[in-house]
Formats: sequence, structure tokens, C-alpha cells
Amino acid sequence: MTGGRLHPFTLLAIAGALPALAWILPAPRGGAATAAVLTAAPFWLFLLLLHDVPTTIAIGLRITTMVASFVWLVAALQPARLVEAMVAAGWSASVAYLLAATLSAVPVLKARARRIVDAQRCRGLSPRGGIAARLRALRALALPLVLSALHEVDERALALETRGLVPGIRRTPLAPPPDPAVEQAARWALLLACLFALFRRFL
Amino acid sequence: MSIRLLALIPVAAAISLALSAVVDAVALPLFLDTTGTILATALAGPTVGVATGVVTSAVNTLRNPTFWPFVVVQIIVALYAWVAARAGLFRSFRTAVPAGLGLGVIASVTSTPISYLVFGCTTTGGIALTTALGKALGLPPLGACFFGSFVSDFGDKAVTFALVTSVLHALPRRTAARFPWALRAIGAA
Amino acid sequence: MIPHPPLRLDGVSFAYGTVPALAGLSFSIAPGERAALLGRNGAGKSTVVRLVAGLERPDDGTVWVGDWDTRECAAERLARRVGSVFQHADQQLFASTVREDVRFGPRALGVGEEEVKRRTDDALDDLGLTPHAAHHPYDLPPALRKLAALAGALALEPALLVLDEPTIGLDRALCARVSSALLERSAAGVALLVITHDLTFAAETLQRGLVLDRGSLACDEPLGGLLGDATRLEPLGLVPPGVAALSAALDLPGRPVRAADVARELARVARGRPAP
Amino acid sequence: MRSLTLEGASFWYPATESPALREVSLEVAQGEVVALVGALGAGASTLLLVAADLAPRVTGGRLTGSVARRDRSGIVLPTPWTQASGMAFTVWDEVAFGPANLGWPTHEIARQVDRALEQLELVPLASRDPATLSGGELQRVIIASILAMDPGLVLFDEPAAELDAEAARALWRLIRLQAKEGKAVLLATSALDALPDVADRVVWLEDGAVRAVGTPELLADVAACDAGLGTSVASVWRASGLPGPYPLTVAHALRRWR
Repeated sequence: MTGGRLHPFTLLAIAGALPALAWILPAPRGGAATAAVLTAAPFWLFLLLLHDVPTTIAIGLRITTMVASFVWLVAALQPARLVEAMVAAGWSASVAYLLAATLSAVPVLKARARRIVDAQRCRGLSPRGGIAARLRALRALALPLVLSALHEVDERALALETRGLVPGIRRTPLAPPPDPAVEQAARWALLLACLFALFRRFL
Repeated sequence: MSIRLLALIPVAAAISLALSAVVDAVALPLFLDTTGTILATALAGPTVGVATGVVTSAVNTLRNPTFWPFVVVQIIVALYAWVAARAGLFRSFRTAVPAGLGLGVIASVTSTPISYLVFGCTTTGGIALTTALGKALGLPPLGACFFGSFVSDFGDKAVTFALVTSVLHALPRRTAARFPWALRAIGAA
Repeated sequence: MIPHPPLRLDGVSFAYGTVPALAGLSFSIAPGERAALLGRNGAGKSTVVRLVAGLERPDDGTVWVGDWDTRECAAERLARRVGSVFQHADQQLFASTVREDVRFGPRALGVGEEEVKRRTDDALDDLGLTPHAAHHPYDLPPALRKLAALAGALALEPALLVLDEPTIGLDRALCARVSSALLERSAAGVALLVITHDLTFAAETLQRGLVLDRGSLACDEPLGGLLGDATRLEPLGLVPPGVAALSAALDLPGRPVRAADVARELARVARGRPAP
Repeated sequence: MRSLTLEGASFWYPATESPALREVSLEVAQGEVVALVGALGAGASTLLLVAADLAPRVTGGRLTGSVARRDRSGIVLPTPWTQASGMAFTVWDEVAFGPANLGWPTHEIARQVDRALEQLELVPLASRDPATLSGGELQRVIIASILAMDPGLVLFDEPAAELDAEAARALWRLIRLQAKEGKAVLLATSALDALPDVADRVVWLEDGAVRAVGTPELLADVAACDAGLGTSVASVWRASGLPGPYPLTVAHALRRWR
């Protein structure tokens, strides 16, 4: 995906500005936009179900822009670079830890959840059946995940402590992504563009 | 904030996001994506709870960009859970499930304007379907949207409160005693 | 009609997407037989366990658990005949007492309350967990939680036990408890298939060595001969356990590998020799 | 030079009556490897947490007696999957996590990280995502990430549990190397057969108290064998009824046998 090398904050700025502009600028009247409209047909079907045509086009275009720009963001943005950029930009290591640790803990706990479903099925638990049976099954599948994860909070705290992530440290950023002046300028420009459009639209 | 509570936040947030694997296994129309926020609040109070909610939304946004406006819902869930914990409503299902239903109402009242204004009420398939049903029942668009998210939020928050209650009661006494709020949340403090 | 063995793999192949894990694997385990599944990481050991437990379907070939083809059985139904314990099994516990968690399996199988109680008590007794039956699993050290998870599988009283590294994190005393519990069940006719790197445990508990290499059976022979032979273990990334190494070094007749046998041979040979 | 000194140290976990450590006195000198052995619940893990200044500071609870540390300490806990920082998406960054928190200059961080990666034979995995590693690989990464902080007192709790035979042998060699480089090493392990070649001294813990201290020969005593703490060779020799003193290792047995 292009844009992979841009500074994470630039990526966020672009991905934020595009949909904002889509909201602020008056809704387009058809023409070139129809190509974009057709690509998300099923999603638009729902909109059409709920609203009349002009509203559908207005909301549909805005959402398609938003989704397209954010999907590109997710593909281009590497969490590690965002964390390093945050640390380099002076965010406290604890805040950067919260975001990064959650990002890396999700796949680990999701894999553990699937392992627990397998293990409980191997001792006779059927996740099918009536609503009541499935709610009971839900308890036998969710509780082990939560209890084992909570039990490890202490060990995670011990690990952080022994490896120096304690309040008030001056952490050395490892490999902060380069943040050239031109990108910083571009970010401010995007912000101004949004504000200007906002000003022109509503005042 | 102690290092233990700092380490709790990512784990609680990751629990909210990982429970989808369990929901898929039992194929119930639930999200359970506020479990971590409610649990963190019941264990360690509002600051940790709100932080968990915000981090959950932030990670959700990085993974599914259309979710960012719902950070407001997570914060409200944390504050509601704080009130519930102070009142010890996690002491049994009889008190927790109604509290969950209450949160279900508040959550859908909060998420409906967001869902309507930003997405025309088509966020997740489930909500879109129930909204369409609402419209078929002759509700105005906003009413249909509220009906859509109410039906899904109502059940979800009640089950989430029940789940957090059974977690708090399943915690070993020693672990519960070391979280500042856990005993109070289950009415044992 | 010869009865179906507790487990028979018949030309089983399996791949995770494009990554081949098993290629035409065939073996069977008789009632009461105690087999070790050895091999380097990535040789396909864990895949065999998942296939036998019914968590995966073979691409071709058939996995027979008794007369059931696992392709037609959900894992929760296979649990009537197969007790599976995976790595990190302690993460599946959720009850407030050890006894209640061990009771989960038999109760899910729907056997009567009396039978549930008997099976639970037996499983707890076999592993010496009775003193901890009323404790909360998370108040116990991780090693005892692991034992509680194993007790949960024993309580199913299956015809076949499939265990993935049951002794990681256990000290010698707890390994001995697992060993005696498995030997007792095997004597009662239960078949064992155990993945392990702990060759001291294997020597004490298991009798047959199935060695997997890149998804197929490299060798299938009595474990004793394998465990004393460093040259054959080395390519598997394994080393002879202490007692077997001693037996080989002193060239004891018959190369015993179990501690009791080595001790007996040691005493016998020492008596026959002139005093040093 | 003494790196760690415990005098009459007793410790209670929060909300528990019986102490996990009772009046423990122990010294670990620089350049020395001391091994803690004992049955489950004998207090080895607790003693390591106290030595690492994590108990009671992070775990909560109450400590009496005195604990004196001369050097900075680092501890490798037995569950590698809870030790990963969560802030690193490559093995290199994971190992650099500790040094970066210490605020060292980048060239010093790079030097320490590369050295630790070589010591644990992890250079080929340097750019891998830690989440994709096996239990054994992740354990080696965690050990490297502690050694990269250049602690004077290195603490291990069951470091070989997740490792296969080859990786375990490499770890024991590395631990000897740490001592030769002047570090003080205190480790808890149930891999008794490895201790004659690794430990300078062995401390036998029972119910939170020190039952005996000695050289690894301790693992061939009658009492140790009876308590299930003898090496395999000593235990089987004792079971055979042959007279003591029992050989500690296969090599000792060969000498006795000829």
C-alpha cells in the first residue's frame, strides 16, 4: 500500500481529514460519484431500505469515503511505528504502553479463547442447543478466559517493573520514524483546510 | 496509578475484544465488547474503567475505523458501572441483570444519535436488520434506529453485567481483596 | 469380529492451508497400551492430538475412535471415549473449587449424579488432589492447577487418554503422581497417547515409542531400546534421561530404563561382583 | 564481593496467615551460581521475588528481616507469555525494551541487545514478531531481554521449563558464563541433574525455611534422596540398596563402578 513510509501522525491526519471534508463539503449531485456508489452495493441497499434516494446518496458517499480512507489507514499504519512516534513526540511511556499492550494482547487472548472453546468441547461442552443452554455454555467459555487473563495481571506488572517501565522514566525512543518538515506542514494544511471548509459551510 | 492497575487496563481491554471468539462459538447475537470496561471499573474504580473504555475504542478504531465515535458509549458504560459498583449491584444476578438492562437503555440512547447521524444506522448487519424491522413497524427513521440498537444493546448489556458478576464471584478471595473495588462491587466490603 | 481398538489412524493426511502437517499416517493403539508420541517441534504431534480429539477433520484417510469415524463426530460427543488434555490446560478452569471444575466433564456427559460424584472422587484421589478439592484453583500453584485439569479428563473415564506435554512445570513428586495415575488407568484397559519431551517421565510411564518426522512415522518400537540410545535420540533433539544414561554407561544387562528396574539390576550385578 | 544478602528474612503474602518465607539467611556473591531446590510451595519463587525487590513492593504483603542488594537485579519469571512487553513488534525491540526504559543512549542499547541476542542464539529471529514465537523461543527472548539490561544480580525462576533438551543445555552454559563475567546468579529449578555442572552452591528450602546449604554433592545425600531431591543417579543408587555415599552423576558412578 502506498504511504507506508509516511509518519504515522501524517497517516492519521489524512485519514481524519478526508472523511471530515466529505462531511463538510456539500453532497455531490451524482455523475462521477456513481462509480463509487455501485462498488458498495449491498451496504447501500440497507441505506436505501431505510432512507429516500437523495439521503441515501449523501450518507452513502460520505460513509464510502470514510470507510475507504480508514481501510487504507489500517493497511498503511503499522502499530509499532505509531507507538514509537508517540514516545518520540513526548507521550508518556505508560500511555504508549496501554495502546501497544492492548494491540498485542488481543490476538493472544483471542487464540486462548479459541483454545478454551476446543478444550471445553473435549470435555463434553456443547456450544449448541437452546438459548439457556448456550448462555450456560457462554459462562463455561468466557469465565476461564477472563480468570486466566486477570490472574496474569500480577505477572505482567512484575515484568514491567523488573524491565524498568516505572512512572517518571526518560525512555529512549528506539527508532522513531523520520518526521520531515514537509509532512508536518502538510498536516497543518489539512487541518486548516477542514477548518476553512467548516467556516465556509456553516457561517 | 500503580503498575498493577496500569497492567490491568490492556488486559481488560483485550478481554473485551477477544470475547468475540467466544460469542462466535455459541452463535449468540451479543457483542460483550464492554465486558472489560465494566470489569475494570468494578475491580479498580472509574479512572481505570474509563481508561479501559478509551483504549478499547482506540484499538477498535485502528482495527475497524467506523467505530471511533463510539468511544462516548464506552465512557458512559464505565461511569454507569462505577455507580453500579458503588451500590454493590454485582452481588447477585437479581441485582446485576436489571442494572445491565438499565445500561442497555442508556447505551442505545447514546449510540443511536451517533449511529444515525454518522452511519445512517447501518453500522453492523444486526443493527441494520433490526432497524429495518423497526421501519417496517412504521417507526420514523430515528425511532427505527433507536429500536434497532435498543434490541441489540438491551440483551448485550444484561448478559455482560451477568458475566462480570459471575467473574467477580469466581475470583479467588485473595485476588479480589487486592483490587480496591472488587469486594465493594459484590457487596462484600 | 475383533473389537475395534480405542484408536486407529488409517492413512491420515492433514495440512494447515498449504502447510502439510501429516502425510499418510497409520498406527493403532490397543486397550491398555501406553504410547509416547515423540518428534521435533513441527513434526505434527499436536496435529495428531487435535485430529483424535475431533477438533480437526483429516484431509484424507480416517481417524477411528473405536467404531466412530471422527469425521462424523463432534468433539463434545467424542469426549465420551477420548479424554484430551492440551498444553496450558490450566487456563480452562473456571469453577470456584477444584472439585466443582473436575465435576464439569462427567456432568456435561450427562451421567447420573451418583456416577458424577464417584468419577470425580476417583480422579481427585488418583492425582492426590483430594486435600485441595475445596480450594479455589487460582489459589493453588500453577502445577496443581495443571493437575486439576488432568483430573478433569480422568473423570470422563474415557477408553483413550490423549495428553500434550502433561508434565511441563511439574516437579519430580508431581510427575510421579501423574505417572502412577496413568499406569493405574492403563492397567484398567485405558489406552494412552502422550506427547512429551520429558523422557524421565516417558521411561517411567510409557512403553511404546512412536516417532514422528515431518508428518510421517519415522519409527514405532518399544521405548526402552530408544531411550538408552543417545545416537538415535540426538536427531530428535532429545537426550537420554538420567537413569537410562546410567544404565547404558554401566552397560547393565538388558539396558533397563525404568528406575525400579535399573536399581534392581544395579543391586544384582553389584552382588555378583567381587567387593571393590 | 557480596551481591545479595538476606538476614532473617520472613515474608507473608497479602491476606494469608502462614509465612511463605521463614527467617531465611542467604548470601550470593558475584561470580557465583546459587541454586534453590525444594518441593512445591517450599518458597523458592517467593525468595526470588524478594531478592528482586518485587515482593512486597509490587506483590503486596509483609517482609521482616533485612535484604541488602549491591547491584541492580533482573528476574526471568517462569511464564514467558506474560513477560513480553507488549510494546515491541520485533524480537530486537523486545530485547531493547528494558535498556530503552533505562534511558541508555541508542548505541549502548544496540551493543547490549546485539550481545544478548548472540548469547541466546537469537540473531536469526531478530526481526520476527514475538507473538509468532514458540514457548521455548519466547523464553530465550525474555532471558535475552533481562541480560541486555546488564543486571549485576541475575535471577531465574524455572528458566528451563519451556525449553527442549538442546536449548536447556545452551541455557546452563550461558548461566555459567554469566558467573564467569562476574555476575551473581540465583536460580530456582527442578532440573536437578543439571545442577552439578551449573551451581556452585545449592540451598535446600523446606516450608519457606532453609533446610540445608552446600555444594551440589548435597543432592546425593540420603536425606535429599528421601525427599525426592536427589539427582537421578543418586536416587537410583539409593533405591538399589548399595552403600553410600551415593554417586552424584553418571561420571561419578562410572568411577565408583570400576
